[in-house]
Amino acid sequence: MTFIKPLNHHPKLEKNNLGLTRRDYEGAVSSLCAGCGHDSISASIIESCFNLNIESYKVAKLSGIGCSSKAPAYFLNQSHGFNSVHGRMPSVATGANCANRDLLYLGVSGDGDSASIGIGQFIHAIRRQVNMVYIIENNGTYGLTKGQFSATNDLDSKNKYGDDNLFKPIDLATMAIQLGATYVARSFSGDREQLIPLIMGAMQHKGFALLDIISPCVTFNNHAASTKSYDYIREHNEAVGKTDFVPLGEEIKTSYDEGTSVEVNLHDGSKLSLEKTDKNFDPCDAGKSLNFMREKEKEGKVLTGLLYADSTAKDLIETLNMTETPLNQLDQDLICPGSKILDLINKDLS
Amino acid sequence: MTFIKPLNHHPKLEKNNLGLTRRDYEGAVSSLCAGCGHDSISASIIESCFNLNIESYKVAKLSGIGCSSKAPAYFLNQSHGFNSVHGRMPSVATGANCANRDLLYLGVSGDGDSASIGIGQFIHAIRRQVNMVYIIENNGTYGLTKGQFSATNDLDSKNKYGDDNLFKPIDLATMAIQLGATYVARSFSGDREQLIPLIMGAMQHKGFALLDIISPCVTFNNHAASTKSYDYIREHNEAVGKTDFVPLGEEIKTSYDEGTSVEVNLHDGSKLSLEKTDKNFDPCDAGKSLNFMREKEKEGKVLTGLLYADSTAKDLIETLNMTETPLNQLDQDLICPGSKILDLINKDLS
Amino acid sequence: MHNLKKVESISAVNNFVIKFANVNGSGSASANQMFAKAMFRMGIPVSPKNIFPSNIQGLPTWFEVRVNEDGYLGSRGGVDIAVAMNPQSYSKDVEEISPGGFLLYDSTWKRNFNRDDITIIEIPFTQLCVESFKNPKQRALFKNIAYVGALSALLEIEYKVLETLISEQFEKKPSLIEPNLKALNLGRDYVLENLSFPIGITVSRSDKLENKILISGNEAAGLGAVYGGATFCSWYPITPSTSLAEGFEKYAKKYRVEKETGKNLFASVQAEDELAAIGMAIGANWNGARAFTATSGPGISLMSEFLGLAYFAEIPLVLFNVQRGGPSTGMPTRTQQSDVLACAYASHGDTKHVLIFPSDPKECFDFAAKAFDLADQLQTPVFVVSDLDMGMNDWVCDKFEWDDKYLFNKGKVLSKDDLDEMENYGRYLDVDNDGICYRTYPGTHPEKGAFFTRGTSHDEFANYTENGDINAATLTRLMKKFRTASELVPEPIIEINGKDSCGVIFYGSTSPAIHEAKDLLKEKEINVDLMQIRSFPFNLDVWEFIANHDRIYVVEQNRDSQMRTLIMAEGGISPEILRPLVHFTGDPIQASFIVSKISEREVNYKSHINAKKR
Amino acid sequence: MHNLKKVESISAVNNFVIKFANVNGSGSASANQMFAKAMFRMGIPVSPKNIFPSNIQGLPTWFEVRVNEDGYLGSRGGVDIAVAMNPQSYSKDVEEISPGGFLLYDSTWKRNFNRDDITIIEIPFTQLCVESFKNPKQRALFKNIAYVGALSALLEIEYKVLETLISEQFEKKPSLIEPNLKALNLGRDYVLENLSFPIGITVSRSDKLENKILISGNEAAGLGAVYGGATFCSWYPITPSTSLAEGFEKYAKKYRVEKETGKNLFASVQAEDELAAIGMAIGANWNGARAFTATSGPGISLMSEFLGLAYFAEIPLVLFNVQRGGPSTGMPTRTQQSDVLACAYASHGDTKHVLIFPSDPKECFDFAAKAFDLADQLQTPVFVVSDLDMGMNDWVCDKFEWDDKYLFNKGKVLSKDDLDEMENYGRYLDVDNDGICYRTYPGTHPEKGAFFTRGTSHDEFANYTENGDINAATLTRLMKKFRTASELVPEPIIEINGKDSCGVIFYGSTSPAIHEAKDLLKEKEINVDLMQIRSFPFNLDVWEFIANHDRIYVVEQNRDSQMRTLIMAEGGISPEILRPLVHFTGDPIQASFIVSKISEREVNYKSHINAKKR
Ligand SMILES: Cc1ncc(C[n+]2csc(CCOP(=O)(O)OP(=O)(O)O)c2C)c(N)n1
Ligand SMILES: Cc1ncc(C[n+]2csc(CCOP(=O)(O)OP(=O)(O)O)c2C)c(N)n1
Ligand code: SF4
Ligand code: SF4
Ligand SMILES: [Mg+2]
Ligand SMILES: [Mg+2]
Repeated sequence: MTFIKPLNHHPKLEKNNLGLTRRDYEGAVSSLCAGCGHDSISASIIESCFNLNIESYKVAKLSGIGCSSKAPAYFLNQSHGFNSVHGRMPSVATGANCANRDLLYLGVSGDGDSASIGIGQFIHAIRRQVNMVYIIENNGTYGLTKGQFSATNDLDSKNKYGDDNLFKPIDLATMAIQLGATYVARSFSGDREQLIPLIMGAMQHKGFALLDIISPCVTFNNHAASTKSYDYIREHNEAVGKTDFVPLGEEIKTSYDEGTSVEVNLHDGSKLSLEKTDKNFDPCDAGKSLNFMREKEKEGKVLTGLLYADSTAKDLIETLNMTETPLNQLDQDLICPGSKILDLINKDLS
Repeated sequence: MTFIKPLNHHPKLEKNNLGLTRRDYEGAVSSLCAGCGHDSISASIIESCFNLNIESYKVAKLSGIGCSSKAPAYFLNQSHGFNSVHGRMPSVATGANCANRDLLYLGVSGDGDSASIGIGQFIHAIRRQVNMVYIIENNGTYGLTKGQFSATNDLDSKNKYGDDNLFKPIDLATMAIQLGATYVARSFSGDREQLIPLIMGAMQHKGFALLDIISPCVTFNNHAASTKSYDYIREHNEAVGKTDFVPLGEEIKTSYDEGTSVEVNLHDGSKLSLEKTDKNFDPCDAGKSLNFMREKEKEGKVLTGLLYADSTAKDLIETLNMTETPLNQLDQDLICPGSKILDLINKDLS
Repeated sequence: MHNLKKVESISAVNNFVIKFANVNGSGSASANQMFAKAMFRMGIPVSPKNIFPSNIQGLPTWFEVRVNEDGYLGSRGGVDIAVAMNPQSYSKDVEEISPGGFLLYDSTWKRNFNRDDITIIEIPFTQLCVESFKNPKQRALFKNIAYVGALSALLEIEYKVLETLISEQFEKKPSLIEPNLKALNLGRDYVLENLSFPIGITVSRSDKLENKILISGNEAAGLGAVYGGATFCSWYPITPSTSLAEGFEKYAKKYRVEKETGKNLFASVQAEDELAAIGMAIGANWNGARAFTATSGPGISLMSEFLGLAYFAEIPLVLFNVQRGGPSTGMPTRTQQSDVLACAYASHGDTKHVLIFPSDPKECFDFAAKAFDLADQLQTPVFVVSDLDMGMNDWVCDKFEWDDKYLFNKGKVLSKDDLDEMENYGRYLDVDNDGICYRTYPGTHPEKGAFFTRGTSHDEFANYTENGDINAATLTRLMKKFRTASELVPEPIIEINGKDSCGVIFYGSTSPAIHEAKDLLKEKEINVDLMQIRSFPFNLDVWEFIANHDRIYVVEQNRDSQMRTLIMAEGGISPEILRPLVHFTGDPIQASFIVSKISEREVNYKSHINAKKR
Repeated sequence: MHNLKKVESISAVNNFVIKFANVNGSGSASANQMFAKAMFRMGIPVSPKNIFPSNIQGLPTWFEVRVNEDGYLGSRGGVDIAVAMNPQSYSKDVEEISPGGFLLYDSTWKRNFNRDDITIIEIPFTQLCVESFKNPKQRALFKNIAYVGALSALLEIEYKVLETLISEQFEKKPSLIEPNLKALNLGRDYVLENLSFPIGITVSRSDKLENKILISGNEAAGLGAVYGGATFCSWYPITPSTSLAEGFEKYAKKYRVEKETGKNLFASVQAEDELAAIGMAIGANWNGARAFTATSGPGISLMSEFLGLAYFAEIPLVLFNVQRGGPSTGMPTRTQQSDVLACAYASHGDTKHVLIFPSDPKECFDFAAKAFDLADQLQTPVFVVSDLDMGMNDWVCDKFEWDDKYLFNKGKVLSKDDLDEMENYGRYLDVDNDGICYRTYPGTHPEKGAFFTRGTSHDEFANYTENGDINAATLTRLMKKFRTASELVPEPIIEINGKDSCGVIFYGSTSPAIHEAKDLLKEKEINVDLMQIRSFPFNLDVWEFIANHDRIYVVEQNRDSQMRTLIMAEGGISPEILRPLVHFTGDPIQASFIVSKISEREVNYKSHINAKKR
């Protein structure tokens, strides 16, 4: 049973601009359950990095604790990884980001990791506009501890053992928009065509980019009464439209009907082009976007796609007015004021 | 310098239905700075309890750490109080609430306490719909640690020393509505006429009631470049309307123009009646309310008053299907299954 | 059974180790458990241990069962029979088998294992199941029952016992009984028809388990909490403590629901994290309910701040720490006793906490119930410290007992009437001179007894104070309370086995290995006196035992000899007397390890003494 | 000066304690500081201590200044001169004055103090200020400067010195110089015109402070972090550590901004809590920047989980713990040394951390800088453990020094070239057999050197493992690293003062009291040998000192003798040798306390020995 769609006929050993094949972006063999949504997301991350000609060693992979948080071991072998403690990846990512502004920070977390123990750090990483891609592999359950409800699980949805979930879900994408995240998308691990451009867009975005990806847990939350099962999502998924990633320099090929198409500029000059399915939706207007999400939620739909983007915001590094050189590369003579100045300070203190 | 408005000519020793005077609801002498907004809020709490004929000993006062969290010592001397640890009042209140469903739980917190270290607990207390009044004495600063910015401080507002705040604020009222809090109001410590009915309404509400009360810190955040100063709030305050608390049995006296008036039913049969200033606003529709708040925020206004209410929701006690008797009063023979059952269990295990 | 053997096959009755090697998530657990339970039902002491990865599906996982007529139930080491169902781990599994041992594997895919010193038993389980079952899920699942069937023939397990177990297990889904029996017979019949049986290792009905039960420590502790009157549980999932909270919920749902209304006489809340879990438990205890939380290592760290609050504000609290391999996330599915110091001194500032150490599920049950009394009596956090080995594995232990005349001791709590009679109530007045003061619950009295609980320094009336002398007096009283605690906590179990014996101190799940080691050492003419520590603070018996020995091995499953540190720090005991004997791989400690360490050192000691004498 | 005195007035030059009693938030701080600084400028050793409430405005607050020509600068006890400006605390303030002492108060409202054994000096400060200033704020504020002016006449403080201090203070707001001088003269002239002066206590220029500075430990540590190359600070406000992070920021803003661009060569982030603060610092260190966090007691508890991660994953980290009164929220504005155990063993599982203990602001500066080298060399958290007394009060100490030839030691970090030359890189390979392995920073090499950092058990190549032996080997290597650490950390400072002397072990801010006590004991013919412990793990010198003494007093400012526990646990030291001498009121320990405790016990000891001899 596999949910990974075959990639659009790419021959396995195709090379990208760096001369690398997809294999070069792989990681260790996954120890997740066969069919776990998280593995599909890993595959999409690999594909995105391949497409974007990313140098793995300039990526830092960070995570908390959980099945989802194990995932970074299963892609980008040449990247440093940091599997930190439960729910605290955002702070580690923030510090790492400040220490070296030149890497691409890829955070991977679970719904337990981010919506419960880690929600404070999640919120404050957004508030600070840490320049990172933050992926939530959202399965509505605590996979690694065997199937307890997570805080993103829907009210009255049931667990594997038939118990009702008694509490309303926290919608992390809504929360992120509300808090000023500058790139927010929701997607589904099983829909790689939608997911890959969204990941690519997030990687090229400057600032905090959230991807809330429904990622079914085949072992604990894929039954009939679950609202995070493959079947449920396939049925209730409603995309805001079709998203394409348009690399720097390339032109948008398809011309959409007037009013239905939006372009989102990304930091490096590349673009996301979105063919909207609904005129009322506008991913550049947070208020409208939130309303649209609320509406769709009422209709019982899971709205996916690029929900909000703002490519003009400052990231933390800018806000803190940091030097261009990564802090971890500053020479001693730049950062140690030396004895002469110490003499002056001594004088002031006497 | 005092910011406490004189109460509407109540003679000091007036008695309520319990035969108690306002003095009976007082606490220790405040050690907060003269003019601190928190003291005004304490006074409004006293007034509300007096008005509602509350028996102090059936109230539990809970708080975290901060100037605001000290406040519970300064009202309701006959109530048990619990000054817990920084940011963790919500969990203590949740446990206390489960142990004895019969008390009124009054949580008092600061913006540092709730929006930073405590935001996770804040969110999850809302999600669980803990039956409590949660007051945030919001001054945009860390009073007790001497004036650092808090996470509710507005972008580009300045601290006492002239430094810019670099980050966007977290709006706890918006967040609470988003998360499903069933009673959400914003008010201003200096506006007791608005504040008292809102507190009374919160006390009669069943479920999680949030009061986000702007409460200026005269010592560290009351300067010209602050957006949480008395002057700023007085200028930018825009009320959603006039709120009256209508006790059980009494009729609403004023008849408002059609479309401008809303009634909110409270758990015990009392009501809040709201004369709205704007027809577009509806405190019973979360979506509309959020939009209205967003709009006013854009206009640079601080929207105050009852922002959202839903008196139909289940609270945690109901959700957990708990017995009517407070758990702390259950007799041993009800909770200890005894030796006969243990024999059966032993049999099952052998 | 068609190999030529160079080594003689092991031959034993009711005394062997069998290890099942499976794939995680493949449904082997219930078959394996059935095997263990069958031993139990035949009256033979048995100790099954799950050796599982921190993973959900697809990785190797093992189930090791020691069967021992003499009742030695600690981990033994060595494998006499391997049931190898996972090609991923074949090489390791086969290597582990003792010379003369047996290998049973799924010969649907034949293999050559390069071991001519063991007996290889080939049964094509997959093939048999494919032939007998249509549903692919069942085909996979029933392989497991089939090997139990095969073993029943090979080892002479009473068929009736297995049959009963199956019908009990599927009491509520009777349609499953028949296919399970079919699978059982599939394996059994294959042996009966194709192989020579029994093998040299067999089982035979015994009578060693009268008044015994088979249960995990976590389930026992969860049940103990129900009996101890806990009405509120707040917890956050973490291996290996999750099943404790779940155990509480399971029994509470069964025995704690109001019949008339269907309403719960308890509440259990899955918190958003450990800080909230302990905060809720503190709030509930403050409010007079018996409340607890359960966690493991990382949770203890996260709960440190709140623990200091409960200590200093004197709020009862019961905390179960089911220890796992540390430090950090460490080895979540392995066992250790490495949180002793973290618990004893949890939180900044001068703090000391009461710990109790159960050593088997019976004590998990007893101590769980007792912990609530202790916490209420002492108005302080009480940690019940167990570990993964005892918490998650089924252990044979004595039946649970309950005295219906026993009344909960809720400690010093004033009622409305008490307050009415009092002149001058002070929350922190040491009226009885035992360091323990009188509480009131919120809502007790309209005018009297209210106070303000706080983690800041306070005087005897719970008022905030910055007076250093008053605060020092509070801290000193807390030390007095800790001395009072030493008289209330469970005393050690001491066993004196001769004159001039060396002492052995141990605690918790080390118990079975120690008792076996003691007998083995005796065979080597080394007598050891045992002291099983069951609590901190230590009571007088502990100091007396120590004073009566000139050398004591402190056996622990951690690197840093943490209990030894506690003993030295608290008792002013000379370090030369207390000799660390530590094991910290994360696997349960074995008697043989203890024997080798002690005998080596005792031999040295004796030759040293003799040299002196000469 | 119009009282009849029964007791003779105290008469002293450069040797007294003066205590200013003020109202919190009334602007007295800068006047009080000016007084202290004036002493310093006159070359007289001085130690000001702020005794403040955990409150912002309106409560009593005190500023106690000891002036001591001999350089004894620990808290002394007793008050020779009280400047009582707060009627709220009059009774306490007046009571404290030693017989023969002086009381200066604001006689705008006259009082009768019922003490005829002290000299009462009445100056109507409020009235004077009301008459001289129009602005109500200034009227209130300038009372403070006025009493400094009065003191300048009463004690003969050099006027010029005060004048200079004022003009320096308002260098950037010169318009304020004149009114301040006016206020100064208001008090001064009142004395000169109306009272007899000087009083019996006076000051006189001295030369004891050559090469000395006056600074708080927190500011010194913040500056030390700048010099040590810290580029990232993440912190959460908490008394008394806040001013350390602020100190770092202040100096970084001054000396760490790129001239050409105005951009910062550092970053400082106020985190949302302590868990985030340490997480950020760990993330930055992992990524190769020198990063730290600063906190106090409750923060240590909250950081426990992350500390275990940094220990086990071997990530450098510098953590400043400025200790305050515990447990729990405790006494946030009082001093203690009660987090020693919480730091040393922070986190669950087997963990041990490196601690260094500065004893004055000079060491705060030095150790702050050194901590970054140590953390990088050892790849582990390094705690700089100070306290409120030394952290928030200005102390006289040696001038700071910096050797421009000194190069940061970044420890074992592989460059791209290093990696190119390597065959087989393993993050946790103990290549040098010192327990310390080689790191790589992310982004170093396109193909080599990447690894996966984790808090779960791992092998030498940073791969996840559940193999118990491998994990035990890692834990054992970490012990080896800890031994290596003992060779790198600051050694103790030992002072031997005679044969057969008893030993005294102390650390941190206890230093001034100890040195005074030593001299006082000598006067009583009790010789003590001193050892100032400056680090954990302990190095050989520590053990040698202990071995050379048969009785050692371990002087600590906590209840539980925490350092003594550490010494016993780590060194296997006999407890009878180590005698606890503790003080834990939250006020700084005093020489007189130490003297009385030691002399009492030494007298007992000697009579005991003599009895034996006889
Ligand atoms: C402090 C702490 N508490 C609890 C745990 C146990 N734990 C491990 S993973 C996990 C939940 C993971 O859920 P989620 O983040 O949704 O990841 P998933 O496994 O579902 O992908 C928990 C509670 C832990 N490792 N650390
Ligand atoms: C764990 C912990 N961290 C830090 C502190 C220090 N602290 C005390 S009060 C406070 C902030 C209070 O701010 P806020 O909640 O806004 O209250 P306010 O004083 O402004 O009313 C902080 C950080 C603490 N007591 N505990
Ligand atoms: S348990 Fe669920 S989340 Fe974890 S690996 Fe398996 S399918 Fe994925
Ligand atoms: S510091 Fe600010 S918040 Fe605190 S008491 Fe004073 S005015 Fe109020
Ligand atoms: Mg999940
Ligand atoms: Mg505040």
